[in-house]
Amino acid sequence: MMQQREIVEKAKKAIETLNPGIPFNIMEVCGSHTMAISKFGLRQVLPKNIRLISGPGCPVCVTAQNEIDAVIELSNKNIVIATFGDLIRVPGNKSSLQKERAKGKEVRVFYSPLDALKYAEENPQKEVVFIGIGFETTVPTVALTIKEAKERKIKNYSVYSLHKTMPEALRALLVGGSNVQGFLLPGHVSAITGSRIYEFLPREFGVGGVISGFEAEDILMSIVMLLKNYKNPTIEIQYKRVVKEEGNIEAQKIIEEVFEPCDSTWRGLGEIKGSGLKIRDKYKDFDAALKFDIKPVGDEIEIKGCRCGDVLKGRIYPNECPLFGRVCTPDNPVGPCMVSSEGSCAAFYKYGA
Amino acid sequence: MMQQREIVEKAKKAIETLNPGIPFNIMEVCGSHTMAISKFGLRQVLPKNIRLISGPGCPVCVTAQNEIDAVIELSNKNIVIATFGDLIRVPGNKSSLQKERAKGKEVRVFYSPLDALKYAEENPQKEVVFIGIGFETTVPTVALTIKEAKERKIKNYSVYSLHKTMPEALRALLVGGSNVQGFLLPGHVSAITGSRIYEFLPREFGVGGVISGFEAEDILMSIVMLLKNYKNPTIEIQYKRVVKEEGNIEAQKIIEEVFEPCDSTWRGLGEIKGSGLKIRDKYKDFDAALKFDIKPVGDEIEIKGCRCGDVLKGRIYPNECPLFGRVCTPDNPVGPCMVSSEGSCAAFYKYGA
Amino acid sequence: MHGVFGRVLCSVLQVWRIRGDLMERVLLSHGGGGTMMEKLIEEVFADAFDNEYIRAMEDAALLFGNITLTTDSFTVKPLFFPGGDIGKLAVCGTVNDASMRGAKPLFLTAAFIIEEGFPVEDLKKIVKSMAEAAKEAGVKIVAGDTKVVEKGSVDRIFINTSGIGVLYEGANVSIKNAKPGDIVLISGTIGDHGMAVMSAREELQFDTPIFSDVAPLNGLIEKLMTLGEAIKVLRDPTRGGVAEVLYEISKMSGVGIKIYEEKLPVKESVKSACEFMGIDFLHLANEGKVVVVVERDYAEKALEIMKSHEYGKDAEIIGEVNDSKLVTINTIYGTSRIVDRPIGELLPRIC
Amino acid sequence: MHGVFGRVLCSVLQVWRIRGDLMERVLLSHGGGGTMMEKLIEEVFADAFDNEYIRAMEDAALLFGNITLTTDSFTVKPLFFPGGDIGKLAVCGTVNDASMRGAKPLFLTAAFIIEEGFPVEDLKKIVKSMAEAAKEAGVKIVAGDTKVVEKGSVDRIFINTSGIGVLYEGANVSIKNAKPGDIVLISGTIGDHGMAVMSAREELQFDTPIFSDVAPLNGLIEKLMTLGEAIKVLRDPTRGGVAEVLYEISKMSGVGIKIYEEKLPVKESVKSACEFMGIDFLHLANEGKVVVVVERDYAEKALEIMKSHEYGKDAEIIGEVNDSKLVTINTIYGTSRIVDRPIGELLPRIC
Amino acid sequence: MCIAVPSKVLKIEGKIAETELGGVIRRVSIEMVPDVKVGDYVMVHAGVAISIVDKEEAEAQRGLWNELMEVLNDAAEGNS
Amino acid sequence: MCIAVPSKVLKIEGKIAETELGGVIRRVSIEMVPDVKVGDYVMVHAGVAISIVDKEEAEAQRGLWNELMEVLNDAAEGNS
Ligand code: SF4
Ligand code: SF4
Ligand SMILES: [Mg+2]
Ligand SMILES: [Mg+2]
Ligand SMILES: [Mg+2]
Ligand SMILES: [Mg+2]
Ligand SMILES: [Mg+2]
Ligand SMILES: [Mg+2]
Ligand SMILES: [Mg+2]
Ligand SMILES: [Mg+2]
Ligand SMILES: [Mg+2]
Ligand SMILES: [Mg+2]
Repeated sequence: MMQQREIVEKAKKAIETLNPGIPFNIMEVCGSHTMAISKFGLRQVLPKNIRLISGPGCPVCVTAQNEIDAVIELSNKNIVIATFGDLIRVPGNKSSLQKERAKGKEVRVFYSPLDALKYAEENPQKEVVFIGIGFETTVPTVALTIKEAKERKIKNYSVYSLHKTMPEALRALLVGGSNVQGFLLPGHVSAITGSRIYEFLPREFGVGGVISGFEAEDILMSIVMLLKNYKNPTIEIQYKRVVKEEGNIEAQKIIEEVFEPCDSTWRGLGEIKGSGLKIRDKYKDFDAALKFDIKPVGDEIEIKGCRCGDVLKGRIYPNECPLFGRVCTPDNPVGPCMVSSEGSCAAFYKYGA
Repeated sequence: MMQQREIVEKAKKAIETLNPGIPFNIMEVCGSHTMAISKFGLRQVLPKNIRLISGPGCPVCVTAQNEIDAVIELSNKNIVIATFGDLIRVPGNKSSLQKERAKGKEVRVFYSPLDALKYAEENPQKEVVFIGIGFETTVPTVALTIKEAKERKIKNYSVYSLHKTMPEALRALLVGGSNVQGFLLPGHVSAITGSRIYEFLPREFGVGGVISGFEAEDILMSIVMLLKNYKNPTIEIQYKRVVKEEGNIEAQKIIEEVFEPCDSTWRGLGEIKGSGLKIRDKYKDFDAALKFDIKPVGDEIEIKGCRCGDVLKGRIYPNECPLFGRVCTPDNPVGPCMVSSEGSCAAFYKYGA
Repeated sequence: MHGVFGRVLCSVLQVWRIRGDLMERVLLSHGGGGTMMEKLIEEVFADAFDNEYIRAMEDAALLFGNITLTTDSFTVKPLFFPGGDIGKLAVCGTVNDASMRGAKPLFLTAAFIIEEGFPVEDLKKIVKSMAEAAKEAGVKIVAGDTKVVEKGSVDRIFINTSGIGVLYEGANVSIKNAKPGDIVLISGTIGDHGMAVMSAREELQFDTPIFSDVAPLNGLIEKLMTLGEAIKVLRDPTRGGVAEVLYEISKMSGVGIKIYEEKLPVKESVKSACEFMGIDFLHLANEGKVVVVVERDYAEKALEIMKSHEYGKDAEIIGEVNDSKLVTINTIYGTSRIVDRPIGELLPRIC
Repeated sequence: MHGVFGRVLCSVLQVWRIRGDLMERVLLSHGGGGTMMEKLIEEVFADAFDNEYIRAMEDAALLFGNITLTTDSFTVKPLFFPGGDIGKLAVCGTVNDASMRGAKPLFLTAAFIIEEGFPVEDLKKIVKSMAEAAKEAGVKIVAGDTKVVEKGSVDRIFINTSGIGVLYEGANVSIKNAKPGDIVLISGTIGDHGMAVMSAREELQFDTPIFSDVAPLNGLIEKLMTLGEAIKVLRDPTRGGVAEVLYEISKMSGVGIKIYEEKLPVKESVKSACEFMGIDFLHLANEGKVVVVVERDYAEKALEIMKSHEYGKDAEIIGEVNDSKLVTINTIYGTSRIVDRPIGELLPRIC
Repeated sequence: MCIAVPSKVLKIEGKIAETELGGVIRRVSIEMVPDVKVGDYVMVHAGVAISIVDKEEAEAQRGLWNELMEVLNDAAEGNS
Repeated sequence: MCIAVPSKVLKIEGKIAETELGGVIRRVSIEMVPDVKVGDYVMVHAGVAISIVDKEEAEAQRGLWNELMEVLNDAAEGNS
């Protein structure tokens, strides 16, 4: 503990020294960072002008409502919905997987998609669809199950891909102007992708970023690094023990083999070109969207009144959203900022400012 | 009540008057008669030399063990076993439907086979097999479901026919000599068949019979009638309000349409030629035996040590069977006389002599 | 639905044994109670939990000299049946079990196991019905528990109630108290609950005008207990029916019981439904009736008290205790026979 | 697993509401407790059963001045887990709930709902384990009930236990007693039961050396109660975990609680498994632990007493009561944050 | 075997009749008793009417015991 | 998002490794880290090892704060 306090003291001193004095917003775009910041109480370490704001960092929370509706549609077809635990509370337009399970649909939670594949193999009489949710960290893991299913001829397994990728979403946040002075970039996404995908940030928008680990000292160090470089924005790696500049080449190959980019709709943000992944033609037998002819339900997914986009971009506080606390609460979330238990709106609801 | 006691008094007097003095064994061959006799305490009304003995009167109890095994075999095939409540406790060689249900097989009890047919119609994704158990009373009812299934093209319904018929079994009991001086003949079987099927009894074996109703006064009257005619054995109908000499022609037609005679094995009695019914070729799509290629399991069904045959023929008392009370008990019955709660062995076990 | 393990006579546990096999699996028995496997239950529960309270084999355990404790779990299909629902059943069942020991029920606990997806509206109806029954019985529900389990892990909802009561002054009620010469009464018509539930089952396709008798009997019992020690045995003939209760009294008191067929109060509709399905009404469950054994001299007084109460208006003297050790019935034909105990599930029969 | 409906904070009931819809169906929540729908539960149970006992919101109701009554139903998957089984759980859970009111548990009831086909061998194992736990706790199982239901109507076996205890002399333990300045202790390592059960689930495919802590705490509490009124609050952090218990104390006593991260006793293996699955160990259930609030001057003495007992050897002073009305944690980084309440099921997460 | 119960026909709809006994209603098939009329009693076995109860015979039976006793008395007198 | 946990490789069998953290064992796919050896630490996400933890970098990081402070102190001194 002495050690931890010492580091915090050092960090405080460093941040003080490097404090540019101007309002300095650092956006984290990884839910694990959001959680770590909250868990370690790191906001208390920072001077008032240095704010940590939460971006669209939870791949589950940004899943569009009509995509949830599509999954529910799937569950009506006597299909086992295999999913990560995170997804089952996320509401669609009228229901959630949790609610559908209560009505008798078969919804199974797995720790690993490989376990879902195994389940399909051991239950050949059942049709198992894994709901592919997650950013680049998770994509190769899901891709692996598709490759294996093909190799091992497991015909009752397929994936409904709702995967999203980071770079184009960051671009969408910045286009049209933002309040963000620096990014805390996701450590595990970057372990797969490497750091080069972020180079457009300083180049095109003049905003720097640091790929950070998840310990308190990692995050503090990353903040220090952002402050140090704020006049010469650049992309740096703090989390070097895990992230290489080139990323994980094997994992990238597996993604490339199975998936190709597509447009994707983000809850609260709308459609973002090239920000999704779909299963390549070669693996079309394992694409639940084709196999069961499933599409997002309804044309538009705009949530009336939801100001998530503005919250995510740091333009308004959650309580400035007309739905906040009235229609939209943690038990009954509307937008992604409330769906995620660490989202800006959820945090604001639970703890006040 | 006064009325009932009066009738009993009259019956007592009549029986006394007519008592031939010699040992006079009256066999009832209908479980409902057995039950009624016990329920009304009618044995107490009779003089010592007039004994009521129970024949193979329960169509469920005489179902062979390897037929039960065959039904269990069926239940392994993801098939819904539809059955009368009576059958589920009856043991096969290693199990019973009750035990199989406990293991997760789908065994459903119906009051009417028509309800089972309806169930099949309402659950087209399930394969429903009705276990056809029963004597002539029940046969047309089951035949009706087969006709209807064909007419209404209900393809997921079929019947496994274990039906048995009365006349040949009576013959088998008498062949080789018996202790029976008269038969209390089944009222409801006869409502279907009429009385002529029994005419071989006096003709070939010199034993008379009365088709009896099920009230105490019916049975007492029938006994009186048997005593009256014992020197000129004949077949008479006491239960005229329900039974006609010609029986129920409509019902006979339905039986004839759907079923044809076959040999059949009776628990405790062995094979009796022409004592069973199988589904005619015309309705073969509704014959579960053909549809699922089901046969009685194992060649022989002899129960080692079981003396049911002798008990049924009135040759020994139940406690003279080596299995009685030791291997064979009501909770764990071996032979039909113990399987039936009103069987001779069960009664002997529960009440002593 | 009884209080003590030893007395599983009326429980629904039965175990199948095939020729010489050891018992392997617990088997279902809807209509419960009866002959099968007292021995086995003893093997599983009685030995393990053995103590003076368990051995007493009463509907309720007697603690601290005058406090009774009892528990029952309730599962019923359908949940809502003519005359009641699982909630009313759960409150009355435990109110009655305390009463059967000669105690005034005061406090209940209520524990719910609910299937994921169960309609909240139905839950509210059940809870309301429990509250009403508790109010009628004058008991308070003082502690509870709620568990929700995965779809398919429970058939909609199960409720457990446990109850505490305090003995009435001068009460000396026990299943072991019956003596030859005592008189047996029943508080009303037999088999209403069992047949109401059975004929409400969709798959049987019967329509009957039969309503469950489910009711709290503590008011009736309180009046009866003014007769003090003259009240020897109280027992509610729930699962296993009147037949099983008579058998239990006979066994535990070491006596015989003779009942008169002509005196048994049964509704015409219940009798008819029994005939359709081949079931003995003495095996049907009752949820608002009590079998009373009373000293002979107090029998008429007891009958009068019962008849003066709403839930005892059809009460009858139905028999007497003797030393035969058998439970017998005098038929309307002037004959006599042994009363059958139920075995296994009550199922409609054709034979 | 708590005593009173109002306190469903730690129950597993939660109800889903979609935008403006009324609550329609009861939803599952494995890891239970937490934020969702206290309001709704009140709507269903609290109003209907309202009385002074329910309103007290304690683990056990207090009757006749010194007798406690409590009930809990137990469902656990798997039935047999490292360190225990459903039988041990059922006895300890109710023994502990009586203890948490400052009472000596004396008598239990046990009601079983068993699925047709359940292996008798397993039933015997469970019953044996109950008997052993009862023996260790010095309680008697005095009444019981057994129901067998159709295959598919229950997931193997559920057990309800209700329990009666008698207050220790001088006991004045209540969830409402915490005052600023009081000290908070825990009797040992956190989260062992919840994680043992979770990692025993086949579908998660984790192998851990974690054993459930399930144990009867009455021995420990009896010693602690020698401190008399200095013992202010006792609460077993079962479903909902330590976080939920702290929240309940805070709410019901109208105080704040500050705990120290560095002082929280947690096994390395539990912490690691939590990291794998993205779960907060403060949300994990414990079945042999107690959170104690004690007068500041008696804190060291209480710690000493706990440490001298087998089930308290890892006890720690983990925090103190203040007037902030919030439950906060001082992190090892010298910062402070609010302790999250669990919401819904505890499920492994990837995000 | 073969439990059958006399039940009164209340209503007929095609091949199905609504029957009643002691207030208990059951819809049964009347395919085997095509001549049945409302008001008749039928014997119901496993959901099917297997025969119409012959009212005249039912009446006749009631007197049978008396007839029998007379016959027997006569016989006894004749014998003694 | 993306919870990943450093876990020690105990055993390798083809494409699967047995990994351990604080006594917790989980079998994970090592398809994406083909160079992994027993004794290495891997980051495990959703049952798959997504990278090998670089021991040297991990060591190096420990000294970083001191380096940083020196640089900052120097800078401060240089500034003042
Ligand atoms: S309060 Fe709800 S609707 Fe409004 S911005 Fe936040 S998440 Fe979106
Ligand atoms: S005792 Fe059992 S085996 Fe022997 S004759 Fe009777 S039924 Fe058959
Ligand atoms: Mg009861
Ligand atoms: Mg009970
Ligand atoms: Mg009782
Ligand atoms: Mg009870
Ligand atoms: Mg009905
Ligand atoms: Mg508890
Ligand atoms: Mg509880
Ligand atoms: Mg508790
Ligand atoms: Mg409790
Ligand atoms: Mg494991």
